[in-house]
Amino acid sequence: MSAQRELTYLEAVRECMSQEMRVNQDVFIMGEDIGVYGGAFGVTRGMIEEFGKERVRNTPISEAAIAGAAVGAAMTGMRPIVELQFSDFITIATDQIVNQAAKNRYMFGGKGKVPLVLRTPSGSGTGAAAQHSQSLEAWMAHIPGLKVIQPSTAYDAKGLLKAAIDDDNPVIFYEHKLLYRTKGHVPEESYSLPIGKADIKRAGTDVTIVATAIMVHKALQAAVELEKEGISVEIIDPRTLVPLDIETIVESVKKTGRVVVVHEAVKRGGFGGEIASLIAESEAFDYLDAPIKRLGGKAVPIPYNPVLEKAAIPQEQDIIQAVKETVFR
Amino acid sequence: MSAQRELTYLEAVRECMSQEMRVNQDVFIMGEDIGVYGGAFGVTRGMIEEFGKERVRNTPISEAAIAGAAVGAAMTGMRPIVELQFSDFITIATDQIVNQAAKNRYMFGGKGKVPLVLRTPSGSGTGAAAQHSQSLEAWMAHIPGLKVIQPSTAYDAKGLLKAAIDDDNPVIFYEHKLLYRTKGHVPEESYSLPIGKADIKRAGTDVTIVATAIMVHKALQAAVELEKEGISVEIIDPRTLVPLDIETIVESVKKTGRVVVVHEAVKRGGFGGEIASLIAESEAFDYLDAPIKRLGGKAVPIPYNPVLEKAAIPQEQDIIQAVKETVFR
Amino acid sequence: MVINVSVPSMVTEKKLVELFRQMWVIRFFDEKVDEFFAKGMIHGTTHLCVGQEASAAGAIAVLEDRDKITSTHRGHGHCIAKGAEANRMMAELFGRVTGYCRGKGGSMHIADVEKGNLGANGIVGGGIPIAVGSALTSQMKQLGYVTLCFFGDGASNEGSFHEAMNMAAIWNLPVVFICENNQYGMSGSVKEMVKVANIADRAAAYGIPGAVVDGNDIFAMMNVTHESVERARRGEGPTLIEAKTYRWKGHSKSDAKKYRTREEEMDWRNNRDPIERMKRVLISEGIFSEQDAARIEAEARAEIEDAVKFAEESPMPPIEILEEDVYA
Amino acid sequence: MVINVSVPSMVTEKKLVELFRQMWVIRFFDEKVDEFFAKGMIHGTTHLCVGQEASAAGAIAVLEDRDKITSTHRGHGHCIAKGAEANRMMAELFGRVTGYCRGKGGSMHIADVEKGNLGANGIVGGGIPIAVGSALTSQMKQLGYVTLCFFGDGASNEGSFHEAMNMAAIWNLPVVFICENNQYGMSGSVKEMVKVANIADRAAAYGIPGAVVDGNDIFAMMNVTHESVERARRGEGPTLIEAKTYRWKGHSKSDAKKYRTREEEMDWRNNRDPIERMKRVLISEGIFSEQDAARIEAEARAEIEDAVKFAEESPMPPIEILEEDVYA
Ligand SMILES: Cc1ncc(C[n+]2csc(CCOP(=O)(O)OP(=O)(O)O)c2C)c(N)n1
Ligand SMILES: Cc1ncc(C[n+]2csc(CCOP(=O)(O)OP(=O)(O)O)c2C)c(N)n1
Ligand SMILES: [Mg+2]
Ligand SMILES: [Mg+2]
Repeated sequence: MSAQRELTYLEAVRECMSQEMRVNQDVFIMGEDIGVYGGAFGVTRGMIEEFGKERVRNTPISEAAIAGAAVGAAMTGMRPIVELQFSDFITIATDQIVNQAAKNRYMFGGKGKVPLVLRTPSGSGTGAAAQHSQSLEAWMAHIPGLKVIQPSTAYDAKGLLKAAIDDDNPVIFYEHKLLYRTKGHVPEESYSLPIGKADIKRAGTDVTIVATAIMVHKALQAAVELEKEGISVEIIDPRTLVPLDIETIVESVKKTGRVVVVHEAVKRGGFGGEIASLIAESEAFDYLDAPIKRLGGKAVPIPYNPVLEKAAIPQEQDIIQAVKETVFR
Repeated sequence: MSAQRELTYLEAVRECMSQEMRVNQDVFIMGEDIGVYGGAFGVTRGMIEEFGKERVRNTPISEAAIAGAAVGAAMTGMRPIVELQFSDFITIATDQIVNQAAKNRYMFGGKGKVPLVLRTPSGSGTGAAAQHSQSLEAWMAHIPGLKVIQPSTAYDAKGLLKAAIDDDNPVIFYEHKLLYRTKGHVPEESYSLPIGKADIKRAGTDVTIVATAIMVHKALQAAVELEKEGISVEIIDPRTLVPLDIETIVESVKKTGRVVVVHEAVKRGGFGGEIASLIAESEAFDYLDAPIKRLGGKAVPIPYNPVLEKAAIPQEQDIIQAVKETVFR
Repeated sequence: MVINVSVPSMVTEKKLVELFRQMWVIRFFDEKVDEFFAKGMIHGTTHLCVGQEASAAGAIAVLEDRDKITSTHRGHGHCIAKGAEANRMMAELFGRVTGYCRGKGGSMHIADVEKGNLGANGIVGGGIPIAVGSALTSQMKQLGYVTLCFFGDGASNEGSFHEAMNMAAIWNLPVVFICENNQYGMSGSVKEMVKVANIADRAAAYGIPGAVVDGNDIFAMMNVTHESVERARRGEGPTLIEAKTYRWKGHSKSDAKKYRTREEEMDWRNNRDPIERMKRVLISEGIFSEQDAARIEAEARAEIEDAVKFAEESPMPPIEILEEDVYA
Repeated sequence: MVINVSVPSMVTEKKLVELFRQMWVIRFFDEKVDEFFAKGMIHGTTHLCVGQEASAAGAIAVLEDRDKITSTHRGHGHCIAKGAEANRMMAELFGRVTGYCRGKGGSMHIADVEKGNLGANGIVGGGIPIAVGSALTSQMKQLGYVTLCFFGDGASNEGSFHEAMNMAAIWNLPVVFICENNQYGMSGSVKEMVKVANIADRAAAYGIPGAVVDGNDIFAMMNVTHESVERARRGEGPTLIEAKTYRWKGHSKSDAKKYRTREEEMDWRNNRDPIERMKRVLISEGIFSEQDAARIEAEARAEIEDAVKFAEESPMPPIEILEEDVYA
């Protein structure tokens, strides 16, 4: 039964790229080791065999040039997908993404467009330590001209990646390393999910959790535990940070009166502050029965040791505790 | 009378550097055009004449190497000050600042230290357009291992820069272009202001404005207008974003019950979200008589035309209006 | 440096006269801008290419319309040479809605995408990888166009230069890199900031040809660029051309020029003025007369006066456009 | 490649024997790590330098204690050669608090600041500008030390390489760049990713000497590094050395090695093993016997077994240290 068809998150990303590349010659992918190696996480495995090395283009280890070449190609009619091996390496491509891709069209008074997708794995949990485990999506979300996507499921990944490829603007597409192997229902046919529409991953009445990426799954687990204690949790996954579907969040908070915002990124300066503030500025403010709670990573670089690594970011227990503090205030 | 001694913000920065360089041979400054040219804004003018070209070191146009060389020099016993010509160019030095300087000590388990100061002008208002006018301090404030300073007056600039130079950690020191020519009282002798201590720039009772950098001045102007209408404004200048003196802010909000947070940086994902959220999470929450208001830049690259440029960021009138909305809610 | 008097065979006499006129347009444009900045009439900053007209005009002269360029902060010359209208450029500097960027870009961001100018760039070295991407499109879609990538001597010390050159080299892309070595990157003398005699020597690090050319000799510029462009068009990959030239004015609007001598400036002005040199050649080759030259100069000057008028009479952008153009 | 049998004169026989032992320690260390990763006993990832022992050991052998190095993600060899203890390194990979980084860094971040190892680096090319900064300290404070900067062939395509090389060149800094060209940057063959025959050819772009050396010949490594280090110490500036070598193992813990052939691997293993080559020379030069060699090998193996024991018996870091060490 096709409704039962399951893919991993990683396969969903690959399937989307392959389907788009079959129908649109302008779409191609470039990045380090995406050819026979299949990419550091295996996302592009098998693609060079189907599409050849022109369209699955192995690059030198030159992140600034990779991003910049994608900008130039996008401006002149291609629709490049860049695979940036780890999202931490955006630190080498920052100028091209932030000063060029994001601003070109505006600086040029509305001329030209930069339809590029930068796909990149983020997050901790693999023991890769401080320079390979960051969650810097808040940076990109701060930049006018970029769109920012963070899918949490295979289904969302496929549909949102198609939307990103179809979009005429630069889109930063964060894939979470620990989600790559997670499975979910994914239709075979190509489909698109709207950029800017949050998803209610679980309906509930007592408290709203706004969670992104892997935190969606930790929140779902927490919700099961909390339900046993009679707390009904609604979980909202914004899916896209820019544009952000604040309406769906506000509606939920008006209903529940309590909210916990959780992400893996360092809490200080993380996008949770934006979400929390938007809620506080919205009509939901008057419905709040408890202060808005934020959970995020500790203010430390991600350590190597697995116990420390886990402790650096919110876990299921932290979410449970935060919800209880919010509910039993 | 020495208490009357006035310097511009720019002179205060220069005086601090010169005084520190006189007493400490390990301190030196490197950057583009800081020699006979005196730096793009004239901050280092005259310094090469006093200290020579070894210690006022003109670099090639190589921001990654400048930052990286500063990291290496700092790790081995120097105390470099980097002048990054425009803060937008941090996009080329991001890896060295964020992945190296900020994380070295932690990754190495507490060994080594990176006492460097990166001084850089930020903000709009000079007509330099989208790639030379950004306010990206929220990025740096999100990174554990960095300290982030944003002085708004000549007095603060001198004292905080000394603290930054004396600090054993990498410090990002944002200077606002439009403040360079503003004057204020600055003692001649060397002095240090604590990193992590907010300053109450104006005392008041009805509403708290938390403002940074140039917004401190716009808020002060707004306060004068508001006073005429009987609204007493307290203005808090955090001065340092990391570490942030949230206590002083919370105390003020508990007193006034109303708060407006204002910065020049794009509102979406700006550090105002962090400040607003911290207030909402604090004991001040129960004292709030109105939702926390944030003002920040519009979600656009900074345009060239001066009218548009001004409209892209909060102005005195916007602050007045926001305060009134908060007070007369 | 000697004047290369070999007049390129690939252009008509008419085109040569047109190029002469273009150089004057470039010069008058920038001198006018200089004047306005000195008077505080223009907001922001600008970087003038007075003295460097030949490298822009000469290199771009050999392109086809479909070919593309990427430009720099010092980009007015490139822009005019690639076919932009002086009036819309001037309007942009005046921040008017009729400007190339609707007043949103200013001097550092003028682009003329339709004409194949992918934009000036406020980031030193920022345009180099973009040119590589444009060349990639040409190669992948087999469009046959070549991308000319301008940057300065100072930019050749940016990492983006290195990464982009290598990428273009290994992929054999149809891009021609033109380093306009005007001896300084802001205040940094190339002698101090680079330890090789020529920036073009860096081509050796990428396995591509490098060529040094007198950038104030428009004929030499045309010849060497033509050769490199045709090479690229034939699929033989990139070339790095270094055009030795000089900027007469300061780096940007305020520059005391302490890092160089007035004598050096005078030497370049008096002995290597690219316009004067072209004029002498065209006259000695019998292509036009001294009077023709004077008339053309006057026409160019008038064109700039018209541009100023156009700019001054153009409306300011309405405030509503502030939030437009962020997304396509 | 021929074996360079000129045994360097600047080292004693005792030191040569010690270096032989050191190469075995490096190899056994990495083979052990490989085994643990294969068994899933170690968290994270690692990059093994098996087959590349001579470039690390040989280059560092000619340094003085006060000299410094910057290393890479493939840094265990550099670390051991610069005097780190195998047990504290192994403990680090086990994530133990007794490790060099208290378990916070892991394989990619081992540093030994006291011994002058400024750290491995998870960012390709990230250490190159840092080495330049370290050299700047030496020059400014007239400390007389030299910094050896290791990086791979792949890293030579990063902008940081370019910017740092140029800066070191123009400032004449006491730094020696050693590119360990092991033929691949992850899956990218240097033949595909670079269009010049030798990475060392890139030295020409900076006006500094470049040298190609057989990186699997420890004697050649010592000789060329010695010369470059002494040159740097004399204040004559940087050198770029390219050590041609090969990594026997995959890039990191999971690598199907589809981008190269088993024959190529076997050729390097069987015909250019740096340890085997050194052994043959030391025996033929009468420095030790076959039996001595076997004994040393066994000792090195035992040292690693001890290191494993030390690591296994070491405590995990207490959770309280999570928030320590962020700021000095
Ligand atoms: C990344 C970056 N660094 C520094 C600057 C400031 N800046 C603008 S132009 C310039 C000099 C550029 O020199 P060069 O490349 O030789 O071009 P020229 O100005 O001589 O035409 C500098 C330092 C910048 N805009 N971008
Ligand atoms: C900036 C950056 N880009 C990419 C990577 C992923 N990566 C790690 S090692 C490596 C290959 C490096 O090749 P090379 O410099 O030749 O060193 P080798 O691994 O061969 O020793 C890559 C691509 C990284 N860690 N950092
Ligand atoms: Mg120049
Ligand atoms: Mg390699």
